[in-house]
Amino acid sequence: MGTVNMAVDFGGVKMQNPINTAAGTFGYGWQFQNFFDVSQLGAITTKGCAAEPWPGNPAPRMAEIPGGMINSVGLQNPGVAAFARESGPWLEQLSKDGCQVICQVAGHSVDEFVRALEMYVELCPWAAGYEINVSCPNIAAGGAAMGSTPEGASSVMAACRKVTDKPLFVKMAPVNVAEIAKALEAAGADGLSVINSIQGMAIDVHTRKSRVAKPKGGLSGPLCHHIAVRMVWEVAQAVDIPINGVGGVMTGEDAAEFILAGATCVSVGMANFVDPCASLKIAHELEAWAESQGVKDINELVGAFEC
Amino acid sequence: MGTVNMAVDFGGVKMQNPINTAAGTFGYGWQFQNFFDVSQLGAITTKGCAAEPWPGNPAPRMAEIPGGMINSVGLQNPGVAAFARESGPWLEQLSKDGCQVICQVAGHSVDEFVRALEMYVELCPWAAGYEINVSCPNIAAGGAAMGSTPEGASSVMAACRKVTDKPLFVKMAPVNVAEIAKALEAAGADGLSVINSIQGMAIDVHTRKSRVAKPKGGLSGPLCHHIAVRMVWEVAQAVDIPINGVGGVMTGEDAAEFILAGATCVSVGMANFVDPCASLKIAHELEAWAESQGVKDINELVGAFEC
Amino acid sequence: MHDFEVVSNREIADGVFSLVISAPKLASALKPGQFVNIAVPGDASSLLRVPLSYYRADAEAGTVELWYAVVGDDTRRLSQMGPGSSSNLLGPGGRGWMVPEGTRKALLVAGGIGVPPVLCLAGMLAEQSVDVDVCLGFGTASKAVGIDEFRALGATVNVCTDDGTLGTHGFCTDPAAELLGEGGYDYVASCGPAVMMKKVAAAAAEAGAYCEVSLERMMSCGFGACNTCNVETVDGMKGACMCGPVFDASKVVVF
Amino acid sequence: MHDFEVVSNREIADGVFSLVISAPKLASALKPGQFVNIAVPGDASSLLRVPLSYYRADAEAGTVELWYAVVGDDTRRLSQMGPGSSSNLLGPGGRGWMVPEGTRKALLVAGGIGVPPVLCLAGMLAEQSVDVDVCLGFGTASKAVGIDEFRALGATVNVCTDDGTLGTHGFCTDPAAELLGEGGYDYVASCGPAVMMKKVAAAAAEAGAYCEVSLERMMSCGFGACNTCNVETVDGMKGACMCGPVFDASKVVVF
Ligand SMILES: Cc1cc2nc3c(=O)[nH]c(=O)nc-3n(C[C@H](O)[C@H](O)[C@H](O)COP(=O)(O)OP(=O)(O)OC[C@H]3O[C@@H](n4cnc5c(N)ncnc54)[C@H](O)[C@@H]3O)c2cc1C
Ligand SMILES: Cc1cc2nc3c(=O)[nH]c(=O)nc-3n(C[C@H](O)[C@H](O)[C@H](O)COP(=O)(O)OP(=O)(O)OC[C@H]3O[C@@H](n4cnc5c(N)ncnc54)[C@H](O)[C@@H]3O)c2cc1C
Ligand SMILES: Cc1cc2nc3c(=O)[nH]c(=O)nc-3n(C[C@H](O)[C@H](O)[C@H](O)COP(=O)(O)O)c2cc1C
Ligand SMILES: Cc1cc2nc3c(=O)[nH]c(=O)nc-3n(C[C@H](O)[C@H](O)[C@H](O)COP(=O)(O)O)c2cc1C
Ligand code: FES
Ligand code: FES
Repeated sequence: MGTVNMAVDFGGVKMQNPINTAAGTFGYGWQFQNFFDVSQLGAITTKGCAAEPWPGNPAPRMAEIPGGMINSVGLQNPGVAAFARESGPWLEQLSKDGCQVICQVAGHSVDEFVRALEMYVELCPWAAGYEINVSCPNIAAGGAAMGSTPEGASSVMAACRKVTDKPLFVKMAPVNVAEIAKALEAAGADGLSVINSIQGMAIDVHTRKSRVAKPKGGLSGPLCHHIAVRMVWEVAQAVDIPINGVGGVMTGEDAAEFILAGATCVSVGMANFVDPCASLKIAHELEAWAESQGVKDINELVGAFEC
Repeated sequence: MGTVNMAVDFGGVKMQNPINTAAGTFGYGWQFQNFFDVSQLGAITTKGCAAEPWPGNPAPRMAEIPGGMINSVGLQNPGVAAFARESGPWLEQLSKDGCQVICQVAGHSVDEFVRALEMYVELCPWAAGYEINVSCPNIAAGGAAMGSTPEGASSVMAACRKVTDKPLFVKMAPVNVAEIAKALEAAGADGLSVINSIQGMAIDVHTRKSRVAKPKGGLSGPLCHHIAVRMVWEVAQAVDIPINGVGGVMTGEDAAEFILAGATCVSVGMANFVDPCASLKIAHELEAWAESQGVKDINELVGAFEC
Repeated sequence: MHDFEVVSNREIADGVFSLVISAPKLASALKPGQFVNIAVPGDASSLLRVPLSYYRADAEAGTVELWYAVVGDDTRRLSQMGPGSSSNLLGPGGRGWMVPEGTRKALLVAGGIGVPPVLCLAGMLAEQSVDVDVCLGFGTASKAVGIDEFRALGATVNVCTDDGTLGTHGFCTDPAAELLGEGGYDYVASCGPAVMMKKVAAAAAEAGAYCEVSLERMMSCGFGACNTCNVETVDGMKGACMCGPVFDASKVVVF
Repeated sequence: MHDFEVVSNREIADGVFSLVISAPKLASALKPGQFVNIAVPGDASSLLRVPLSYYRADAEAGTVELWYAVVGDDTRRLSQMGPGSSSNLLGPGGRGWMVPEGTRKALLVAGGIGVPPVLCLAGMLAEQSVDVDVCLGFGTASKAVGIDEFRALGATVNVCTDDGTLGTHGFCTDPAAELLGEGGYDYVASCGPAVMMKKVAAAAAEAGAYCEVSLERMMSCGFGACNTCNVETVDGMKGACMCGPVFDASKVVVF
């Protein structure tokens, strides 16, 4: 262990290694404490919270599909205040133990995003940064629709930028990423998470109904991976701010693909459900890969894809 | 057999059943003649041909990935003239035997599309219709870039409309489909094929190079399916012309999902490689499903998704 | 997370298997009504675990017995795991049955593959000398499981089948409602199809008996991290994997 | 399409397996240098077939023997198919070796898992009483296959390993070039890594000997429908699955 420097700087968030977790797939972190020592991860991103609690969508919220899953959670969350109260102490300790905590911000409108971020800044000062989720496929307003245009996405980013100087990231919808990334960079984003789940539909052909609560849901898992790698590469060509690669990371090699395509850090999502220890395992596999590449520093491999 | 009417009218192409094949995955049809009686399919769509022969991309052109494949064929084709000469007689007989033949048109510019279509109209009068491919992810000009905006896609469609009154379809790129579909309908398309392969990237993390000839390639297979179903549904909400559902159809139930989402016919792609008899098998499975739904006519199930 | 080895895996009714696994720590930790979340290896296109209630655990032998129906890909692959093959599981998951202290007479209503957690509960109630009446419903005779096991515990068992091939022709919610109408039950528990549990809950409420139901939800994680297993209750959305799968039926809005 | 049943499947060198299948019609149809395209069931995330050359076919017994290296998921799953298990394959695929009439002396050069189609060819040449010299290259001794089989056919065999653990330390293209320099060969055939075949082709061209190579390409279909198996030749792009896998080396631009 330890011949390669694995520490990376993700837009001001100093991570001891490039492994992060994808919002909504890692709860508030403590759900994993009985499985492994979470403080060994580079960062975790907590499930998006809004200024007020959201009930989310009715059941069924999930269906398994080949190579992944479709979800329709609809950003159920207890609101920032309850989150800070219930999960804050554990997360604050986690960040002291070396794992950075990025808190995700949810909202239905620019104002709601700003309100939620203000509450985070006040109630969760231990957070290393905040990720603005303008790309949830499962909410009517403030989700993917808002994040799918340069104007919509950057209006949220610009308003949030006024709230804090702390690192601010945007979770991007998987559409038109290069152009939207440029707008987000211009609006002051410190980094970009690429990509959120892809809108999909799964129909039960016997009942003729959606297999989840709404017609559309968000697709996660390996099926997203090679789409996400392409989008990370497109964003890396378009902007200078760092990228968090998200989508279908199951192994260290999947993470390595993101790094080569230009990601500074990588988030593990659905894999956390398959194996609760996946993120740590992937961190180790990524380090082994970096060693096999004969580098001294993982940063040498960021964007090292040859074409 | 035969309690449900399976015949459909895809924009003027009268198909004996809704099963079609996806361009580029079924050669020119005769490659399958030793495996099964191709004339039992509703239609086949032949590999895209341009006015002049194209050499396509260098090797490697394909890599297998979980749940699918990535290809970088780059529309290698012998040109319409050689196609008509070499495959025409077999295809003409096929259409006499009851399976409609849709010929795909390739080009790098509006002019090239028009030239190729003119040649088809002259040399392949037996074709039931033509599919304009404005969405190949693997060519520099005239591919996905052109098909990814309403203006680009509809400019090709409008120019081709002037060439012939025969059924003209457009193979759509998997981006912004509702808006582009409306533009294509306005430009005179008789139907839409939704979707072409999704742009993706697969990196060999040991060599740091793309696993196919170019950085990006086109993703096919089950991994596309639930994205494609969603896009078919979006297009069905947006336009009145019929839809050909394409993407990850491996079973009759996958085809049924497209039908419920609003597709009039369904194309089998990568499945043809896995099992050369897949398309016929899927046609039978689709019929069995239609029977299980207690309808007299498969057309009752088109768009019968309940939400 | 527990590694386990398959001790036996055999079909006990049409499409229903009994799986006995060796997992010593788990065997002594499980409580009736809890579940495990099993990784079924072999197909990288089907990744999520399979949540299964357990029927009985033998702390001394270090074994756990589960009954499952083959309904899809994962359970089909599970049914192919022979003795000696191994995998891992997460558990114990969730909260089990919370039988009120002082319970004297219980009515248990189970349908189909809802039997195992209810049979497990019956075992516990028998140890506590609670009087147990049972109503069981199955689609058809060939799919019936657990009848002998309930009887062996001393329970009075009413069997119904949808097609009349075994016991009474009809739904088991009818005899259950009748029994509840007769009164005397201080505890009712049910697991089976949603519509069945809803009817049982209504009948229990009418009879004034405390009723618990074990709800099924699509679970992505099984340990509180994903919010996909939501149950709408009068107290808001609750996760079935942590706050359930057993719920106080009177609090459940959507079964 | 042929259904087949596994007769045996055993490791004959480190990571290299010999698979014998029963497929009577196929066994009498195959010609040296052709291939089959095998469906390896079990994992719905890995769908495409595995193209494999064959080593020998026994028309009477109705069996075909293939040698394959375990390099990834599909070949790993293939190695787990025990006797009696079954699947299907497409074949015979492609065009085999086209040994010119009147060939008297041949040089065969094979590297690693390129051995089977070359060994198959050697068998045919032996029947035709062609003099055969063979140069074989392997990464290391534990991965060597076919040496005894070539010798049993009466061939003179030169073995090289990259690490010197068997035969000459170095690449087998060196003795091959030497032999070609000595002259007398009217036919050269090669299968192995691209760089090896390229060198052999160059040496053969210099010596004025007709040379064929069996090229490997990623194949999606194996029967001419997909255009993914392209080989750049002086006559344009050719599909390896129909116009190959064996090509006249002098026409190949990219090996
Ligand atoms: C807490 C809990 C305990 C359970 N206990 C048992 C048990 O003891 N024995 C048993 O046989 N089954 C039990 N189940 C159900 C079991 O988990 C599913 O049958 C199994 O996951 C199906 O997997 P599959 O891949 O074979 O089927 P799939 O192909 O995934 O599904 C087949 C059908 O079952 C439905 N389904 C699948 N999983 C679930 C689920 N979790 N909830 C509701 N519907 C589902 C699907 O929608 C589909 O209609 C339990 C489920 C939960 C949540
Ligand atoms: C005509 C032909 C004949 C062949 N004959 C034999 C044979 O007799 N014995 C044998 O062991 N192998 C043979 N091969 C190669 C064999 O098909 C591959 O090793 C196998 O498909 C790998 O499958 P996998 O899923 O295990 O590996 P994957 O995980 O798919 O791949 C592992 C590695 O092998 C590479 N690879 C996989 N398939 C191919 C291919 N078709 N061409 C080039 N590289 C590939 C991948 O890029 C990767 O680097 C032949 C290939 C062809 C085209
Ligand atoms: C159950 C579930 C809940 C999710 N919730 C959120 C969320 O709250 N915010 C968000 O930005 N993304 C959310 N996502 C998307 C993931 O963060 C991630 O972008 C996506 O799943 C792709 O990564 P994966 O393939 O590794 O899972 C959720 C995904 C799942 C499966
Ligand atoms: C090898 C290969 C070649 C293809 N060539 C074409 C083509 O020439 N024209 C086209 O419109 N689509 C082409 N496609 C895309 C398919 O027609 C289809 O849209 C896509 O593969 C999704 O369907 P599937 O998942 O069923 O394969 C090609 C796909 C593959 C795999
Ligand atoms: S299954 Fe994930 S929270 Fe309950
Ligand atoms: S492998 Fe499909 S054309 Fe050769």
